[in-house]
Amino acid sequence: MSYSDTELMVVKAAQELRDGDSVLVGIGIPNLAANLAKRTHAPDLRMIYESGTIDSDPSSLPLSIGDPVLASGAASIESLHGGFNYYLQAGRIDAGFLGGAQVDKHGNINSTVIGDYDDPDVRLPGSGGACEIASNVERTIITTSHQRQRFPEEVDFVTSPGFIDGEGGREKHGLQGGGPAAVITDMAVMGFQNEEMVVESIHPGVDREDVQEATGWDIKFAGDVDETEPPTEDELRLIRDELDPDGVYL
Amino acid sequence: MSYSDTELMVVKAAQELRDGDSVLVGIGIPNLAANLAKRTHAPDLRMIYESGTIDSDPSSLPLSIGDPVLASGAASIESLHGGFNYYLQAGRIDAGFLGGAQVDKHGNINSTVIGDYDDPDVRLPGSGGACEIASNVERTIITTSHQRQRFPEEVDFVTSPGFIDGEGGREKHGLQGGGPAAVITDMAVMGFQNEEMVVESIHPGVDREDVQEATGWDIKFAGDVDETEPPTEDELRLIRDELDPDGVYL
Amino acid sequence: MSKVTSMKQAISTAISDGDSVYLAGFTHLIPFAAGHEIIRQEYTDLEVVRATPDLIYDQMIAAGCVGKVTFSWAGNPGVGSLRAFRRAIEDGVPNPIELEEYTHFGLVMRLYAGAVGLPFVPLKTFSGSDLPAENDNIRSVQSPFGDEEVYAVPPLNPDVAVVRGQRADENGNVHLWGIPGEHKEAALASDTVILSVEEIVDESVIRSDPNRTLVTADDIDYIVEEPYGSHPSYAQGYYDRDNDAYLNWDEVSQTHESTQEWLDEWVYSVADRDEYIRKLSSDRLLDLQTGNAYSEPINMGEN
Amino acid sequence: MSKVTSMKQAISTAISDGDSVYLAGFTHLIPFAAGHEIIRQEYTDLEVVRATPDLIYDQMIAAGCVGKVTFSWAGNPGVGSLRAFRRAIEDGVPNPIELEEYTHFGLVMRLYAGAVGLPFVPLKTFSGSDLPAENDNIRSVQSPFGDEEVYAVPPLNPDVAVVRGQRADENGNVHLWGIPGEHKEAALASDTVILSVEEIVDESVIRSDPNRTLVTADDIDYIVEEPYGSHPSYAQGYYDRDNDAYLNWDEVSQTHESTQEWLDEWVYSVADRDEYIRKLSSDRLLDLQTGNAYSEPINMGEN
Repeated sequence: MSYSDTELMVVKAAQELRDGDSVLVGIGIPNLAANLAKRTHAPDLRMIYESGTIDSDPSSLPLSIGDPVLASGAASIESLHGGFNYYLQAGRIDAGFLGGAQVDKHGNINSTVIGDYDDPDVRLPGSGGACEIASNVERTIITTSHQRQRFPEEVDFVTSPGFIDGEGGREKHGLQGGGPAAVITDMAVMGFQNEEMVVESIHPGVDREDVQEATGWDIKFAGDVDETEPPTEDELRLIRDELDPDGVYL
Repeated sequence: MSYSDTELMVVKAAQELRDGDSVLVGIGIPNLAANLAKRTHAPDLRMIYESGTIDSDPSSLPLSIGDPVLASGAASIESLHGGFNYYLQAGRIDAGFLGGAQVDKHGNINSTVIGDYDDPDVRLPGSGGACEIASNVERTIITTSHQRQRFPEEVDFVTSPGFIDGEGGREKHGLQGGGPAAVITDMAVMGFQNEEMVVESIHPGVDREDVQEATGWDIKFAGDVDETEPPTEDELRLIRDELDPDGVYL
Repeated sequence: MSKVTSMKQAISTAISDGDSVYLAGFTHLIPFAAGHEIIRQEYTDLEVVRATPDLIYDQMIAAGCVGKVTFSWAGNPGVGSLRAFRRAIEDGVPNPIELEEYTHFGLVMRLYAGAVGLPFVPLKTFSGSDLPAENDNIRSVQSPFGDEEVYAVPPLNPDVAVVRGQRADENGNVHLWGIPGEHKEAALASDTVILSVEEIVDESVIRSDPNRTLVTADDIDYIVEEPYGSHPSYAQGYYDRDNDAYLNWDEVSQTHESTQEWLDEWVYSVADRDEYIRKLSSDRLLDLQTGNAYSEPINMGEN
Repeated sequence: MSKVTSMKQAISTAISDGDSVYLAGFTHLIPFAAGHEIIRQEYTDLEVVRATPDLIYDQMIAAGCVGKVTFSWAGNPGVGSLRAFRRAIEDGVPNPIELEEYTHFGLVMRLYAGAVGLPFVPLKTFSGSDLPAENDNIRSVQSPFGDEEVYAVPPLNPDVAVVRGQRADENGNVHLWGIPGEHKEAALASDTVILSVEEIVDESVIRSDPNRTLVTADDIDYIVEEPYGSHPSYAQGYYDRDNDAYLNWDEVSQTHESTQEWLDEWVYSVADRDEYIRKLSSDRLLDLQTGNAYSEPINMGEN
């Protein structure tokens, strides 16, 4: 069964979630991934959105993190103050999704500016809640497309800290969350060893050179780097028929 | 029409409230006073209780600050955290009632211990929310019975700051509320001049010497000290027939 | 594995001698049944924490369960003082207890700091009072914006909290209405949480109104369905405060001996809350019934 | 004197050129009608503050009302970037604007500090990020209990806030359900507050459920009854988000000229929200209708 890059990313992102996790979900791939995990290996996943909905049970695909389907049938709804304080800062969230215009070798993310802060080439949306997710969640999962300008050795601006300057960087800065656990792109799945990004599996049809070419530094490959396992038919059917039947994000 | 000391105190305390005030009410005399004010000269009085009920509209006499009649029909209910933060600390309360085992010359109140803190003669209940009322409310109204041991020159323990050590005391301590505005006892009504307690009116049947005798320092008397005006028949009727028909506090 | 259990089981599994325990509830939904179970199980040396250590803490102190009280107002609300509490402090009967004292705001902010994971929280109170001199957990801190100094308190994270609500689903998503007090902060600050409710209801009831939820399943370890679990305190919409019980306690607790007799009759010789309630006269129960006054519903929309 | 008035009157009385203004609402109950009225009244040099300056701030920026944006995430939610916002920053069109930038948590905590009267509040974020270097209102502070350092932000007290809710009584006691965002903190932090609701209801409706109240009358200066006041955002239980409008804005705002044309048609040539809504096709309005899903009521008891 053929599949798109997005579908593969959704499936890989879903596999990063564990049953019983409280996960801070965003719109698009993260939302599809969380809902896929909940319908497969993680029925007790608790989906939490930045808008304050706790244990959402969306009856249809949410189009923004404030979609009413995330509020209807949720277990609870917090104000912004409550969600960020009681859930994020208090360390109640196990996993969270992040994206961004740039991700660097140490998993730091830029979603603020390309170029100089005071005279930017491109003004990006800014942190939103990304900095607090990156700081306080136990495992962050980064999803992004894999292009050289998106993977510089060092980001132009650290919006959301990964491992900062590498080993011991998070401890030095007093960050309670564990930092980036996985980076999932349209080419590969990467993890972190000694606080540096390492390719763990490469998607079918992509080779090492492609990944290196699309990365702005000499990226390391794990000793046992494998071909990424493709989505199963069940996973694809769930994504296409139940989660995003109109193909909004696929 | 004859009246009790308590009834006179209720009426005098009510007269300290202004229409439109948000008042932090306690049980007993303060509750009767606030409800009397609301039914007479201050129909837009907003009664707020330490338990977090905002603009309560009690259908019957509350027996504690957490009585369900204070919640039913209120405009809002805050948690303890919300009430103390959004209302008291933020300076949203105009007037508040305080009592205590000792009140001194500068309006400081002790409701913690008689004697030494670590080996008390009498262990009193402690501050509760009194310290934050004394600190943050614009005008506090103190009601207590008038006895020498209750009116020492200096309290054994400052639970709730009045003017602390006198002129400029509150400014020096950064307190936003205006401090004690009135002390209402079963003998007299006192105000403050230059941050020191001054007798403003003496109740019928009591003379200056009685007041001085029941006070632990040379208390000052205002130049125009009057006899306290007795309650009107309307006021007494409201108190007896509507506010406390069973005479719980009278 | 279901979290739904008996209070007996919940208390015996959750609490150990010497633990810090917060029985939440400010004037409303006070977990009296949990307190009685703690007494029956003869715990000792507990640090009991509570803004208002009222009758239930007075009973635990009289029973010898308590080594320390952390509090902000210790009285019999609307009635007078707590006699067992005072006997322990003034005379060391049945044992001396240590005190750690705050104002309501100070203690609530300690719980809040514990619930939100901060090393300290600033607050505007204590200045000009003698309390900071007696408690090293009340310290001043300067604002990094300008010269203003305010006081601060550190987080409080009790070992165990007992919190209440009117209704919860069997996962522990709980609705509370009326006076919320500090139930939420106590639940979120504590390591282990026992939730006791008047009714366990279908999950759809809770999820029909998520804005009413106090805390969610993830923060609840044990759930006890316990009608009248707050008597002689009250549960808004279920039963009123039994004011005679508060007045009566002022008599009962006059001496250590009369207090022990009351504990024998109403706690030690009673198996659980159900038996306690059945022991009350039906007149008394009927007097506590409230009529019905339903809230105007909201429409969440069919999404 | 009644506070109930029109949005036109409320805005013209409450706001002056150069004021700081917070239109509250995080993804839900965004006060679009108030934003359009600000544009119609041709305000200039406003400091507009908002966690998520989405379409409504993009429109105000394009209309030349804005001198400064204080924010934490500037995008078209679920769609892409804010083109007018970017034109102002990248090219100074129609005028350059100053930026003051936070994270969501940072900005919400500034409002909270403003609402609760504190000179600063600590929070766990910013560490390891480059944001503190660009914003002097983000400073570190050491805990008075141990060595831990955290960041802190000062209070934010806007001159004017516009907040929304589904229903309020004519005094301004307001119920909000669904996603509450920062409506409460914005109302309590600001000097002047305009409340806009879908419906004005009898006081007894609000008082039947005081736990649902967002803010009370004392904090509200003007009340506007304005059905569909949040379109194309949504009001839980009243109407859904008009997603096509968000997608369409991405087209409309491609150039400054096309943006002006849209403003001419949908803002400047429209008298008020009622006329705006009548201008929408009935198909579009019908698509936004939600079915009914009522909350399970609570019993407050007859006291």
